[in-house]
Amino acid sequence: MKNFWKYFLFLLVILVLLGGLIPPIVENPKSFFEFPLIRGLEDKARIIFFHVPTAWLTVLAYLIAMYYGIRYLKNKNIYDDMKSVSAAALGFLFCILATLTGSVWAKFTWGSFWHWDPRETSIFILLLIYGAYFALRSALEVEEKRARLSAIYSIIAFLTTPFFIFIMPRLMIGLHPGSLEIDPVTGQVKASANPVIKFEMAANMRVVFFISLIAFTILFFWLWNLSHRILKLEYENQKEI
Amino acid sequence: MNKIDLIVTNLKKTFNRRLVFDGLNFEIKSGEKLIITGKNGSGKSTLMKILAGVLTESAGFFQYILNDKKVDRENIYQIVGLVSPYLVLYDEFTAFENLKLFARIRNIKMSDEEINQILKKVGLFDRRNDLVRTYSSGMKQRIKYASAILHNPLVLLLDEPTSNLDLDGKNFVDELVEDFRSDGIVLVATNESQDFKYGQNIINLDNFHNIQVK
Amino acid sequence: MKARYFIGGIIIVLFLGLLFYNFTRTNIEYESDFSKVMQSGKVCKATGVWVKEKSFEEDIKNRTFVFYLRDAKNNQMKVIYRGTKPNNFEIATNVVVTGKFEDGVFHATDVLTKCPSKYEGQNINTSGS
Amino acid sequence: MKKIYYIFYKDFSSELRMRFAINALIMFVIVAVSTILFSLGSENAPQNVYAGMFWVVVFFSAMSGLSRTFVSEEERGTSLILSLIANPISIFLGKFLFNLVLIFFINSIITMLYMFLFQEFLIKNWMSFLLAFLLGNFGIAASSTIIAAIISKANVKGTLYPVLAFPVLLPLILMLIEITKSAMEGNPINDVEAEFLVLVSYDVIMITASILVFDIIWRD
Repeated sequence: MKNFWKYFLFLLVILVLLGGLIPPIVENPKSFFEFPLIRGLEDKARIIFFHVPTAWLTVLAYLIAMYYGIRYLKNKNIYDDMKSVSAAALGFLFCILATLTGSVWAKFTWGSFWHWDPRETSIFILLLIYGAYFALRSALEVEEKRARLSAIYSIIAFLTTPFFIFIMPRLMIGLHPGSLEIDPVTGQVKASANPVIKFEMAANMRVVFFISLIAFTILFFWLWNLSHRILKLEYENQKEI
Repeated sequence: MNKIDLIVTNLKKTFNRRLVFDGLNFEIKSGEKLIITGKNGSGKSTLMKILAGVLTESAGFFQYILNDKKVDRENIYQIVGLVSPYLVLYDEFTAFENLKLFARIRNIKMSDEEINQILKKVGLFDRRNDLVRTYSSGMKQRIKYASAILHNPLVLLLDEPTSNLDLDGKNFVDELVEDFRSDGIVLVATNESQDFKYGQNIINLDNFHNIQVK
Repeated sequence: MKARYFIGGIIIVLFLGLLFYNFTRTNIEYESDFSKVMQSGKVCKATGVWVKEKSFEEDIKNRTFVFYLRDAKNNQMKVIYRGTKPNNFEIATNVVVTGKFEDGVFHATDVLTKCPSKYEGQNINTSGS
Repeated sequence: MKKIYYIFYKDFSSELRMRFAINALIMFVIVAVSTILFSLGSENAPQNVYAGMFWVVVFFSAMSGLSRTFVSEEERGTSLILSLIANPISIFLGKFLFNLVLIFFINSIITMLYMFLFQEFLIKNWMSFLLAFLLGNFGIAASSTIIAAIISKANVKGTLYPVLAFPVLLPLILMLIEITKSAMEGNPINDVEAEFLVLVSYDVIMITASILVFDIIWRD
């Protein structure tokens, strides 16, 4: 079953596209193939199947890039750096996708493209970190040096991210589900419903959501695998000349 | 009397996909002197920098063993003195100020008199209060020697030792290598045949250059 | 060498832990008691529910937006915001205003609205909004 | 400890002779502050805008001056002799100390200029402002020193520095702005206790991480 993963991925993507886009949204869902209506969201609710997985991959890719960066520092194996940089490149791509899908959606739901909501701010900072990472790489010509310094930068930049998690809610209130809000009845500050963690999502939506999450993750690993193998081939090709 | 060993095992250095050398193996002990030679670009200076602990090797390893104890990478600087064409001193300071600073940073107690002694030895005493910026290339070479022997190192790494030196300067190097502490190691990287007299054994880096990587 | 990374790692983890402990311990200060807001005279973030009965006034020419908020204890407060009405103000469950209470009015520099965020059906009666 | 001091001393006396950083820094501060002055004209901006602009000027002056310690070594080729006379940790800490003194000096100038030129920049709680100033300078010096070390090995140094440093320094600057706002309103120090804890954690984490990774950066 050489191509098992490819077929499996194809199947999942079809399922997500059909499952995410076709079921009608109705006031009182009766059959399994109808999504509940959420006031203020309506059809725009479908974004969750595509936006959340890209955001998740942005973070996952960063962690993978950093992990292989550290491995490079340990073993000085240039292939680890290739894995690291291709994960970072894909992460950057998904980061841009998450930002765009999010901000288009925000325009129609919250009124403007950008609100500096904590999570919008954190993805913006992640975008900056990815950008800085590639700016640094392009300024370093010697391969070993490039691998070493970009790995170190990824570690240092990563260490500042917990601070944002702490700082953001103090500076601004969250619009995303899962961020802190004030309960209208009791007046207490609490974390609002988080559809990802608390599963406050209709059962059929949850199924599509998780299939999508899995499909995107497989897609990421497939792309990552391809791109670092391409880099490796290019490298070996050049060495023979 | 100290006992120092330098063991080099399978040392390899690549620079931007280009192999500099690979599979370098040798071992030298207290009192031995070694010549390293090879064509331009064969990695003599690179090897010297690696052994001075300021450049990292790509694979393999090297180890200084002082009195049966391994020397930590971070402490190599305490036992090594390097003279290299790549060495640049702080040219906004005078020769004396440079040496005084180095002694202080190395945390070794040295009186001004002792520093002057070293300056006399390398023949810079008369110009000790001039900024290094105003020095000729030969004088710059001499001040490098002063900074390399300031802390009385056990290992002396000389990369192109006689470049830019006049006859007087060459005699100084001859003397320095000849009279170098009997428990120390001297490595000389050179292509000048008259420098070959400094050591007993010769390693030609060209032999470690053409090995294909699998 | 190895020991250094170990100790350094422990220090970093320790202080990250401190950071998170600190985070869980302190409340994020959204004042939900309007009587305190009215007394303090400081810049603060206040939160409450829009009083629908008193509606709102919008002055597009001067770009001001006036409405009433009430807190959990039913204290009501007049809010003047120099700006336009947020898009989904009517369906907001909750309004957060940043500003200062002066001369019997809350002068807001920022108004944020929170919308229902549950990805569930509406058969559960969402009271309060 | 002595080694660290003498590396600092070397940079310090070198700076006195060569003026690598200080002249450019002072000019930068004057230019930046007068630009703000001109752009405001006679208008009165809200108080908290001044708190923000204060740290913005601090951030950019740090970006224009603090990379010099490493970049000048690398450009002149003196980093080889430096690594031959000291171990990486002392080098890092010596350079850090130098940057710390430099940023304290320059930020004191900025503070004085602000107090002199902007009536609205009125600190009511000096205790909390000075403590933030102290911890903030330490954090800025720590992060910018390690980023400067990375930068010094790259080809384009000048433009890259703020790009790399911004995401790393942002949490620090945001906290400092919050504390300064609170200090300007005269709130007691307890109000911003949590923010101070964040500052301390930032300082400790950054300096520890820098010490751990510096020798990998430093050795070519």
